Amino acid sequence: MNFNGILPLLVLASSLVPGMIIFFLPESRIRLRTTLNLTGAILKLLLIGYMLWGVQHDQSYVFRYNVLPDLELVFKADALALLFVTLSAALWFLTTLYAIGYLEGSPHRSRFFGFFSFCVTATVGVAMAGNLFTFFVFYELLTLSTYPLVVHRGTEAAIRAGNIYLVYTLAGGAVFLTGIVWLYGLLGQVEFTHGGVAATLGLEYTAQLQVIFLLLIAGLGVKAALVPLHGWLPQAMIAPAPVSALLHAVAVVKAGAFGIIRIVYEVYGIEFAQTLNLLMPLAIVASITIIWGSLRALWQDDLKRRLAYSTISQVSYIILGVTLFGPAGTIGGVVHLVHQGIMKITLFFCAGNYAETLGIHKISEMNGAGRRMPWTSIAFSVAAFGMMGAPLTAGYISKLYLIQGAEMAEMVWVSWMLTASGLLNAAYFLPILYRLWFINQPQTWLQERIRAQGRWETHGLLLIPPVVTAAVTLGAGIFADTGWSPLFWVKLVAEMEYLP
Amino acid sequence: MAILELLSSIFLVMGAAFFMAGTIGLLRFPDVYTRLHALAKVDNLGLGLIILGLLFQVPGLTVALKIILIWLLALAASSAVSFLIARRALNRGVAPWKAKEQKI
Amino acid sequence: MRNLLNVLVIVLSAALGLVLIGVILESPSPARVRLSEEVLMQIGASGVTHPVTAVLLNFRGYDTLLEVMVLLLALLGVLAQMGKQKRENPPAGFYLTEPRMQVLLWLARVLVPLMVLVAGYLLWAGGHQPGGAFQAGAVLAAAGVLLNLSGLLPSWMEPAWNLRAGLVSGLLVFLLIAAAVMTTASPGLLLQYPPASAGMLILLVETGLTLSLGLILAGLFLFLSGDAIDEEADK
Amino acid sequence: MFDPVPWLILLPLAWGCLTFLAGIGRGGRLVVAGLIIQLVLTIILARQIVMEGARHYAVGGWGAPLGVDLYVDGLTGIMLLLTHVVALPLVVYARAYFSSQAEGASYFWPLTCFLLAAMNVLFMSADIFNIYVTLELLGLAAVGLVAAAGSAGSVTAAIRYLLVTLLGSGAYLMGVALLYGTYGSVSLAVLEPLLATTEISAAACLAAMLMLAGLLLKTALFPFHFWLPPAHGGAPAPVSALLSALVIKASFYLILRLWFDLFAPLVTTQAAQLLGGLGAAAILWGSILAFNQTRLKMLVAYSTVAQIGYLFLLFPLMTSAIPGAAESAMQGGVMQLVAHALAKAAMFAAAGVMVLSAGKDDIALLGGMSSHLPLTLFTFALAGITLMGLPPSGGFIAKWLLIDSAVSGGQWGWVVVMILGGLLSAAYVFKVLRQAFLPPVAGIKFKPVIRMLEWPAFLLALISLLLGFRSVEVLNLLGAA
Amino acid sequence: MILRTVFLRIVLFIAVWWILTQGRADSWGVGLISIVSALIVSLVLLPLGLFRFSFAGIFFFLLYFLSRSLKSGIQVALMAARLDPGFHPNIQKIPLRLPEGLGRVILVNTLNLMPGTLSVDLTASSLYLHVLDERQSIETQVRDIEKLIAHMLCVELEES
Amino acid sequence: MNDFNLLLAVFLLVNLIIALLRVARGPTDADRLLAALLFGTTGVAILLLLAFTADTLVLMDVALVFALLAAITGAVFAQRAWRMEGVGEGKDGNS
Amino acid sequence: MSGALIYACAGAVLFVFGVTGLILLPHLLRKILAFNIMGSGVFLVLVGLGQRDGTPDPVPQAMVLTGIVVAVAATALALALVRRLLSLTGKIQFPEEPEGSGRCWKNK
Ligand code: NA
Ligand code: NA
Repeated sequence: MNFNGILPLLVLASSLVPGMIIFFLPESRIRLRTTLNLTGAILKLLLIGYMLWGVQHDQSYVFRYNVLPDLELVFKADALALLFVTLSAALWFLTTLYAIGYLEGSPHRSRFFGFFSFCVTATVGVAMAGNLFTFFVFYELLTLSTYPLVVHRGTEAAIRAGNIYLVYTLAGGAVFLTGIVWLYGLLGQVEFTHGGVAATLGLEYTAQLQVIFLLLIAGLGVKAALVPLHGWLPQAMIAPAPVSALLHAVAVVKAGAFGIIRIVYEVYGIEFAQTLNLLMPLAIVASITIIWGSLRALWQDDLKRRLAYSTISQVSYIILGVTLFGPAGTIGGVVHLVHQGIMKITLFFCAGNYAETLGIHKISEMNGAGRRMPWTSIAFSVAAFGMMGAPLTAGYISKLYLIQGAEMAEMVWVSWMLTASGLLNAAYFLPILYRLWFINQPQTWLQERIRAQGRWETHGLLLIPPVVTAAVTLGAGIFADTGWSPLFWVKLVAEMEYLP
Repeated sequence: MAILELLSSIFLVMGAAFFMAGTIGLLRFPDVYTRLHALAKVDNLGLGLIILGLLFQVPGLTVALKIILIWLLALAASSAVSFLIARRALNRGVAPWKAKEQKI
Repeated sequence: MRNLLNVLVIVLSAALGLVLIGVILESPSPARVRLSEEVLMQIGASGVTHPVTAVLLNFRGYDTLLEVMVLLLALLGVLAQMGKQKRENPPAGFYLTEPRMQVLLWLARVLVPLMVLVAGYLLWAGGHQPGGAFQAGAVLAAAGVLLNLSGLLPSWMEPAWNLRAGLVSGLLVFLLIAAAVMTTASPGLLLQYPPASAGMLILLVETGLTLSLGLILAGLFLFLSGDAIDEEADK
Repeated sequence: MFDPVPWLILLPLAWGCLTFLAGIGRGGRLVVAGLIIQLVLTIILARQIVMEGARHYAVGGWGAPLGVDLYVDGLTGIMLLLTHVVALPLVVYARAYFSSQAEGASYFWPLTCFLLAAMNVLFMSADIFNIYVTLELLGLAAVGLVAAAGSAGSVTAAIRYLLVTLLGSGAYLMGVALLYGTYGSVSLAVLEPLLATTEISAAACLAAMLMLAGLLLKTALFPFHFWLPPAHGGAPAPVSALLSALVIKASFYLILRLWFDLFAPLVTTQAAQLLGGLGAAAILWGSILAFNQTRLKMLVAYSTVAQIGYLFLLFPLMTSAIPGAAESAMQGGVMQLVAHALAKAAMFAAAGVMVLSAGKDDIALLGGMSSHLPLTLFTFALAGITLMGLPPSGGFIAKWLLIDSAVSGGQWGWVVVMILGGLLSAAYVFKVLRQAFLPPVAGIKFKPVIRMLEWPAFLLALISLLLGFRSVEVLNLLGAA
Repeated sequence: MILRTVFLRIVLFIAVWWILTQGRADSWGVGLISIVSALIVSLVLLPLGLFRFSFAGIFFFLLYFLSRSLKSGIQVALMAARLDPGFHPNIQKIPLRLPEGLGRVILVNTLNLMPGTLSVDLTASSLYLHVLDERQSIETQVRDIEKLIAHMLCVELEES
Repeated sequence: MNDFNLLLAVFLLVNLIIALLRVARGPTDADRLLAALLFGTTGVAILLLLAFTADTLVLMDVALVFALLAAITGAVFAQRAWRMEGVGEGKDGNS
Repeated sequence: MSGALIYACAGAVLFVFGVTGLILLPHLLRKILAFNIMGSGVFLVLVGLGQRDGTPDPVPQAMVLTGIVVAVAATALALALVRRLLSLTGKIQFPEEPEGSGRCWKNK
């Protein structure tokens, strides 16, 4: 096997191996643990950088391993995979930094960082999966490795949230598996291929393929938090902030959304899916989710809960983009995969900062926090504007392409729905910004755990990650047309994979 | 030859009869001690007679000696075992049956 | 509910019985394969003349090997249980002087040597007529029981090394002969006795088995009887 | 060419004798060494099977029908390998276990050696009467081990187990008697062609029913499962692990053999569906009962009841006319057997460590276990992954194959059962895990445990997890004919 | 004396072996081992010098025994057959004159096979007998047998 | 002659079964112990008769072992079996 | 119908009695006895069917001998266990309900 084949494995190993070592490290080996964490994260970024370069120069990175005589574990670092891998790896690096600061002095850190690394490994596996089988393997691993993170605090509430999380995701996984095996039975293989493999079956299998699609989407829809399968997500915000950041921005919901992208484009093929009348129902579900999530977000006073409902809404933008038949919709959806990740992780980092520094958990407690924590609040504001789709931010680019896609697909109601959703986003984010900046800060904070020290309004490791991601949010919007923007890469993906 | 067979049959029938008498005694006698009398004496006599009867049928000396050996063993065993049972019954307080003042 | 279940069991059993009898009565005669003829044909090579012994110790000697293991296993189970119980034996020599015990004592003194002879006889007889290690072992075990009852042999506690060796001797001899045959006369072949020495080897195996089985069967009684205080002791 | 077959029979017997001679509680090291030798022998045997295919071995050189034949094929190879791969870590574990807890240790080693010897001879036997003897061996060894704990509960469980196993082998032996009476042989090699070529006799049918019923009883398939949980849940942990992982599988193995070889001409689709139905009931009912347990080891034991159910789904699935479907069903069933053995051994071992540390078998006392014994809890979780059938475990591959078979054969009912069963097993596995993440119950003080208790269990769990990546080898061995 | 006992025992065992194997010549290999084992066992269980006996005594004892046991069998059989067995059973205590040891054991066993008596207990000084008819004196019968046994075993009767 | 022996053997068997009924009925446990005696003598008699029936003299050995084992069984019964009062189903009738 | 078949039929009857007793009788010693009766039934069938054409067949006889030894071993183990149960609980019966089957619904 050549080096190119091993590269995907190395990417997986760069978090798996440190994770395993960390898991068995004694609690006191802080320095070694940190070193391992960061080395793994940096190594992974380097490897991915190399592959990014390679893919642009027509290299291919494929690893195959026979699990059963005619069933393979396949890792394929194609352009789409790399998009997701890059996002996860970069955000993992930042989240690791953040988590090191966030968990300083708290118990069970070896366990935490062990599962944290497993979780990222699973995400990378999902991203690089070359067939549905491999995808499923890592999709379930993701469930298993996130559960200990959700219940990490060991409180009754955390355990309850963990239970709900499990019930949803395991049931979803089971449904997903049924769909996969059924499809495998029909096709004899479940490889992700341009234009989809299902198309080879022809129309006499329409009914079966429709049911299978339903099963697959239902299975993925749980993690992607499609209404009505979203119930676990608001509960899971009980987890520590870095975990929430990971769940909402990088790992779990994205795995679902990414899976739907793969299903529509590379299993069914967008044209065949359209022929089978699968796209419209999916678009409707996505739209309902977008509106429903936004509406529910309006009523939440708990900051992380409001962000959670926002996630439900925003992730469905991706799915909506996928269902818009045409390149613009595709670009809008896929690029939002990246953009939403960057913006949402900023918001969760900031929420964590407020909670850790000042003890603020509720929106009603945020009055005047902008003066006390200016950097955090600036980052929060940038990301919130991005979420609303304000110009110069990454969110603007996503919305632009989505609306274009809707017009090209001649689905006018989608444009209206997107506009309405944008208004709702504003309705639930602007009050927060108003409280941050325009209401005077109180005499004392609820529970000021970290004192301001000069320029550092909080722990340095808590501050750097949100500032970086906020900057990227702006960068991705402002420099959207340059060669290093997510948009550029997504266009490349769309060109290479979807457009003839 | 016929006489030997006849003698054999007579002894055998007598033996069987004693066995039957033993069983009747076992059924009719009032307590464990009296029943032990029946078994220890009558059955062994029955066995002895049957062995005697069979002695007329043996093909050779060793066979004859062998069944006599068996008889001796059975005799020793049943005599010893009936003592053990009787003693155990007495030990456990099983009172012997008594005739009423007047005859039954 | 429970009664209903009982009735169900009885009805099902009765039905099973009827079907069994039906099948037995309808079984075609003769069977398709005539194994008894095969046994008689091969008996010359088996080392013994009695067909049942030939089957037990040569043709299906493998079964017998395993069967010794079954007995040993039962004994191990018994031993594992025994370890938990408090052992109380009557003081040594108690029975020898107790007048009531004299009858049993003398019965044992007379019968046990005879039983040793009978055991030897059965072992020898197994080669050409019914008998063999198992019967001989049973008689030896009975002798052990009698000795124990009469106070001549104390109940067994945790077995010491020599008793343990005796208990496994049958299986060990069997294994050693199997291994020896397998490494010399018939390389790589399990329990394949060369016809010339089969009789000798079988007698050797049987002797080991007799000893071991006698000890095991007696052990099943003697290990458990340790806390069985005779009434004599409390009178 | 060196033939490991006879040595795999003689060596474990020799270890049994030697450990008995060594004395009470002694001989653990010998058993470990012995098992390593045997593991090497099994690997050699497995390689021979893959290279040269199945083979007969005539004990005593007589050959069927006069003598006893052994038969070794891929499935035999898998069972032998599995036995040794599971047993070796378990005996290491047992040494550590009995060094910290003497209860049940006295005759553990010889009993275990004989138990493993019984497994070996059972797997290799090709003679239905010889199989009867091996069944009894296995049963008595297992009962002896269960009873060794010595409490009223475990003695009751042992008696119940003994009576059940005796009833089972009694029925089996009656079947043997009928077959011998009708066909005049007890050798599979002779009987198989006879049954296949002659017209089906009532005796053969009745024999099949009796033998299979007896074996089902021993396998503890629902509704015959009542005896299993107290026996497996009440024994010392190494014993529970051996029994749940291996002993149950032995009688199942025989059912497989008889069903698909000897009685193949007799079995009907309806009978297969019936077995599948019982399996389904076992999966659902066993899982629900497992979830409702308050004692950890009982939970694990009921989980065995449920997991046995999966094995029986392969009977209806094998009736499928679709060519690939039947093959996948067999492969899936065997994978499930192997994966469950590994995982259940790990799980019982881990449960034993936790109980030992907490001092009492109570799930409610597990709070804080996640920080006290993280490795053991991790072991439990890894084993749980296999039981749930989640990737990348061997259990997942098994479930994939079984579901694949059911889907392509159009038997959707079993798919639903398997999916539900997976979720239910998640429920009881996570019931334990979530408890372990809670803070410790007030007043409880965990005892420290030695490392050698934790690692063997972890190794087993890891193997069960990684089995998913080596299933091709397992299936290759299975396919070797 | 010792040699005589050992010799007699060997002869006895050889005879028994001969009877058991019905004189088969090929049996003496196993026979030798068996006889030696039996001898060892008997010497352990029954040390030399524990009792003596005379052949004449045995003869008279056997004669008596056979005749009386025939009578006893017939007696009980008749009892069983009669409508009214007519027994008056009771337990009687008989002081013993035989010294402790084999003699008493033979007495107990013999009485069990004799008419109307069943030994039920044995103490250091007396024998308890269950008799079928307490109106008949049993003492004389016991004394007769005691005498025969004493003669057979070459022991003196004690005065009671 | 052979048939005659067989007939007597059957007769003794019936005799034994009838006697067993009594033994089974008790009323004391001592009565049940009588079974050991009964089996010993009657069993030996039956076996010997059968041994001379079909020229199966081998049955003599069975009778021999039977006599020995019956003695031991009786002794065990008398010494050990009657110890667990109230555990078995039987109660002493007279005591 | 030959004499051997009578043995076999008697064996069938004993077997069924044994099975029924083993399942239904509450007293453990009776269960053990029932097991032995069941075993004897099987042995009779084995030997009876084996020689129904008149000639005695040594193979089933050998198998029965093996079977008897196995039954003896099992009986001994069973008795040892029952005895142990007696000394622990004072009873020769199973406790009312097998653990875990009945109570599970109440406990949760
Ligand atoms: Na096999
Ligand atoms: Na045998």
